[in-house]
Amino acid sequence: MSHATIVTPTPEGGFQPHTVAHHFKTAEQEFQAAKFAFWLFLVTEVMLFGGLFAAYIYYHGFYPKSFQAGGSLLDWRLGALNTMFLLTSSWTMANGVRCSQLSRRKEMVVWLWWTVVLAGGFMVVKYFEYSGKFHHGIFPFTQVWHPEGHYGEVLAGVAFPKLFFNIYFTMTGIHGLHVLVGMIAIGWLIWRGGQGRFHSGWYIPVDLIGLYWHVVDLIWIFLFPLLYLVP
Amino acid sequence: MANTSHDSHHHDVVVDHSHHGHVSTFQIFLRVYVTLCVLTIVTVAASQVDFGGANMLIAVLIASIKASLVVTFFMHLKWDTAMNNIAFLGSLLFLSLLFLFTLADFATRGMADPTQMSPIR
Amino acid sequence: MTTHAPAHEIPTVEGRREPDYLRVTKGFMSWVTTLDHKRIGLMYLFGVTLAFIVGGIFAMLLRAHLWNPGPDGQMFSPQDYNQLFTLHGAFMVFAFIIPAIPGSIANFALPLLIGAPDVALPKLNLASFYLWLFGTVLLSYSAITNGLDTGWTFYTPWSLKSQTAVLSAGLGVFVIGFSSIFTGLNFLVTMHKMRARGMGWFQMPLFCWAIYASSVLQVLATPVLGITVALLAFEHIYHIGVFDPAEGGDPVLFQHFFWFYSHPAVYIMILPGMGIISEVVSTHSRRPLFGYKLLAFSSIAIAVISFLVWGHHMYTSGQSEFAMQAFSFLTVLVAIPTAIKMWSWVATIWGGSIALTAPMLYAIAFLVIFTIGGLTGVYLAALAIDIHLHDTYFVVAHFHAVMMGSTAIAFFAGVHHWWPKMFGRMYNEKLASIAAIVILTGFMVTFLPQFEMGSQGMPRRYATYSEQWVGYHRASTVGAMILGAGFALMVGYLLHSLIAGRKAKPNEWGGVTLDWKCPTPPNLYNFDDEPIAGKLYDYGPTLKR
Amino acid sequence: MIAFQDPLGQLPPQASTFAADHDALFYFLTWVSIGSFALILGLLTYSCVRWRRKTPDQPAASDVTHNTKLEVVWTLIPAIIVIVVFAWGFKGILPQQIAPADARKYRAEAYTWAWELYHPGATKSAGELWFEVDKPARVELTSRDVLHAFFIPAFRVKRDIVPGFRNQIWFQPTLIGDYTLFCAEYCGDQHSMMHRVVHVVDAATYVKEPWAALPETPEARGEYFFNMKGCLACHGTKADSPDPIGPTFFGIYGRKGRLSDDSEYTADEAYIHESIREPQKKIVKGRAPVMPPFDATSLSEEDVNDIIAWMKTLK
Repeated sequence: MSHATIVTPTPEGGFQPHTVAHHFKTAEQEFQAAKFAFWLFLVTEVMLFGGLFAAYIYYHGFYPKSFQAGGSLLDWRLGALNTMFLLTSSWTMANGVRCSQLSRRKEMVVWLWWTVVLAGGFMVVKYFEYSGKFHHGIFPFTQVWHPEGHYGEVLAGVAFPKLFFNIYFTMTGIHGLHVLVGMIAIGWLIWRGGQGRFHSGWYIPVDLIGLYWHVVDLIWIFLFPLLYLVP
Repeated sequence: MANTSHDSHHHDVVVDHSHHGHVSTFQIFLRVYVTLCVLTIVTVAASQVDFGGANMLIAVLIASIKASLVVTFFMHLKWDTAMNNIAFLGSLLFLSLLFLFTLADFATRGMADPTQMSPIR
Repeated sequence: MTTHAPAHEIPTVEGRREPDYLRVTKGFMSWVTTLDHKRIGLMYLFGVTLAFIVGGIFAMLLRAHLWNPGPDGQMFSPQDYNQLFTLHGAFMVFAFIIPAIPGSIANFALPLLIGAPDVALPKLNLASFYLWLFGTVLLSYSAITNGLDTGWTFYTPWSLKSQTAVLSAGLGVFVIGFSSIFTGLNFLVTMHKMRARGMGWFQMPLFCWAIYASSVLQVLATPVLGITVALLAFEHIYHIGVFDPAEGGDPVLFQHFFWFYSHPAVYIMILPGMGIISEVVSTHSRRPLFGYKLLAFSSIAIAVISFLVWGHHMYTSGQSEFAMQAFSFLTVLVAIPTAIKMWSWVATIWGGSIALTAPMLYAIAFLVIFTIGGLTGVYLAALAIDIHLHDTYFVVAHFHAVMMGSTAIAFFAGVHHWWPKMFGRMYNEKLASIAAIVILTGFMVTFLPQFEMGSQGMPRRYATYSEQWVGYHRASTVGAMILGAGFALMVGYLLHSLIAGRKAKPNEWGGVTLDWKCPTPPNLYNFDDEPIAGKLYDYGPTLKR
Repeated sequence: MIAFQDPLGQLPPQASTFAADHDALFYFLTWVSIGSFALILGLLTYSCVRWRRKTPDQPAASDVTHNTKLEVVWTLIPAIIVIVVFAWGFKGILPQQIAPADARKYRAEAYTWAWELYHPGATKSAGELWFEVDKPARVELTSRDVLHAFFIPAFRVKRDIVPGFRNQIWFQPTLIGDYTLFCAEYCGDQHSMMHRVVHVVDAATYVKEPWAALPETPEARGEYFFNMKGCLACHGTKADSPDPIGPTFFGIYGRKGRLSDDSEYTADEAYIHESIREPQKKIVKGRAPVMPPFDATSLSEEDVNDIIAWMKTLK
């Protein structure tokens, strides 16, 4: 019951061969198993964020005015900029995966670099957005905005305005955490990819982290209009 | 792998050059990317117009179109196995059940008796 | 992956080509770092049994407390009693029942049943085990330091006001949740990609179908529990207001979220149990399962419908009439696939060649108790009746019939069924039969009075109670002690068999599924030769007289 | 409808108009359950006796592995039964949802771990509830802190009390007698002490407003309030009562000690009065500020004085 399957890329040099894990019969089986497993993992991500979206819509129904007031204090320009960052990074990621499938090592690394840089841009904008809110006394979960001034005016008299910001911080915070994890994972891909680890014979990690990255983008596609535009 | 010899620990080395996944073209990705950018502009533009109760619906609709483009092309689901499609679409189905039933409760509360579960504030 | 020693160094055991998985490597480290699904299964078996014992001790203490109606003359203060029932629930649900069958039995038997060398993702499998361990340690830490008195359901706002260790316990539940997700995910991939040559979907043993259905639930529902517990933690620390009415939240939303997971969770618990019963009933009656396809589909039907019924925990909460109506209708529908399963098992036994072995006795105990649990579930699904019975001992008795009397007993049926395969040794069958009968008796004595009390209106989670229920409570306490004795006896003879049990036959029960076609105990990669699946449940030679 | 008898004699008395309907379905299900259980147990026993394996290689007696007709039948029969049960149960709950317009308006405010119960028109809360027989009553339910539930088994009614929301429950008592009101939703430490007596009385008794009647002596009244307002959840009355939350009242009058700001206090009448009305104002050192306040709708000035009078007797 014991064997080893070694997968090598098409003739191009500088790549490391991959040994198929012991309990799989073929590289195809290993690939399909990993891919199916990862889709199931993405299912859990969808359900996890789905709970947050359900809470958002639930309370949007409860307190439409509060959500309107809170949403008007978020800067949709920054949100739109971040949307562009993530959309573009999604595109570069897709190209990175494509290059790994074609054993184009250097091109792949460049595309992945772009992805990380754009994700970094996203985080920088997020940083300015958050610190802008902190400046006005809107801290994650503990909010002490000044009763006078713009924030005080907008939020005066609406029911439970903190609820909107708490949901905003929870959703964008957990999403931001996913971006960070993604950046680390893509960084690892760049490192291993540079060593010639991924090629047409074996590119599972690139493919899977790519899927993950697209889901991060996917969630933001919904977060952006719901938090910044609709209220 | 049907190895019936007693010396079953001998490693049979199999070299495999197979391609597993679908390789998309650069053009498709570029076209999808441009469409996504256009849709982002559309959703921002739409948000500047007040459609009343339909605001949320329109925003979610555009977001769904964008999301399905990402899933179909960037994530290769169009060319992926049936089971991966079922898994992902299934999650959306069950998520919509969570939404549907939770919101159905909220939306229809107090229909028989308005004093039932009426908020105090 | 572990690499093999070269062939010539392998010590040969008579009649086997390879050493079995228990002996292939030695030492503590070879166990705690193993990627072998069977060893991980055994570690789970050991772990969940410990959790079961801890939860069981809590149960016996709280039953002892209820000997007197109180408040004078009781063993504990009400606060301590509240902690006891909470910890009993939390340990039994999260640390025992949810991981028990998937973690131990399915981990061990599922790859064997489908003829695979291992699960698809062995490293993830080991990670699941350690996540479970970490979560259980966190639960124990909460129990030891500050206790927990929220009830296992963590209902807000009490769980926000409680001074006990809600945070660490919540984190424990969160972590165990991820263990459960990864286990389910792993099994789904394994069944999809690792089935033996010749095994189509409808040649899969029914245990696999049951695990399949419950894995779907694990993957889809558990993340919602994760986010709910995370929000609860934020609420607890920062008062974000999502579940706290004082901050604008709606406690009913917490209930929706919680039960969106926790109702499917009861099927995560019972479905694998049903799967075990299918295998045991078939093997020990020498009959293919009656109505195989209907049984397989009924597992899937239960899984799907179970997602749509969570609102039946909330009939009295003030949710809308429309929601109640929808939830009630969907809830009664679950009874149909459940009834199908029941009849199929009975029809499988009918006309079989019935060996009243220990696993079969446990399976019969399951059938008897599950009938009670299933039928009383219909009471609770009916709106008008549930209004009266909700949050009474009737509910307590009903879900113990399903969880303890069915799932736990199915788990033990599975343990007895695969014990010879796991260890290559047999337990004392006479003692095992006695234990099965003691446990069945103990169950009836404990919980039948609780059905009575509940119908009379005795609310659950009461530290003190009215004089009129003294007799029922005392009977129930006596029953709990009988149950405790039965389980103690079981643990005793099982441990004894490891040291002094007779050597098991290669195919102790004459089973015909693939798990009985590999060596006993199995090799590291299970089979000597790649198994090829033939006709399922083919007792053929024995059928022709 | 066929009248199903109670096979096990297990339900409480039928004291409201909802009870008979509820019980009919309950008994129907009980008969169905007894029937199905007996059938399954019978089949199992018969099989195990008839086809018990006597020799190790005994084959199964039957090789039938499926029978479409049988499978359809055992799917359809439970399906029909459960759909009947659903419809019946739904029909039973509908009248509970909408209170008649002429129902008398009661109010119940739950808190950890007692009830403030207001009779129609009353501004002051009572310890127990009185209902007139055959007259519909509607109870408005609110909670000050956590989830509770209003549950009277004899009336077959139950409704959760969700903080932040107003709920209501209605029923029409039909049988004169004393019943129990329970809190059915777990609410913490003294959850099991949140029960109260519910009286169903005739019209002649009802018009006398029996809820206004209190014990004769001030000390007895003080003890009555102690029991009714949930004080006993945190305070003992004996020298050796455990006191994890609040102090025992044994010998409390005149006790001296230190407050959280290290100033001294003496538990005199003014101090105890303040501790009941505004308990958060002065916190004894080492105690948590958890006691709820009791305003004049809950305890009048005389009531507070009665409690103090009773406290003086505890030594």
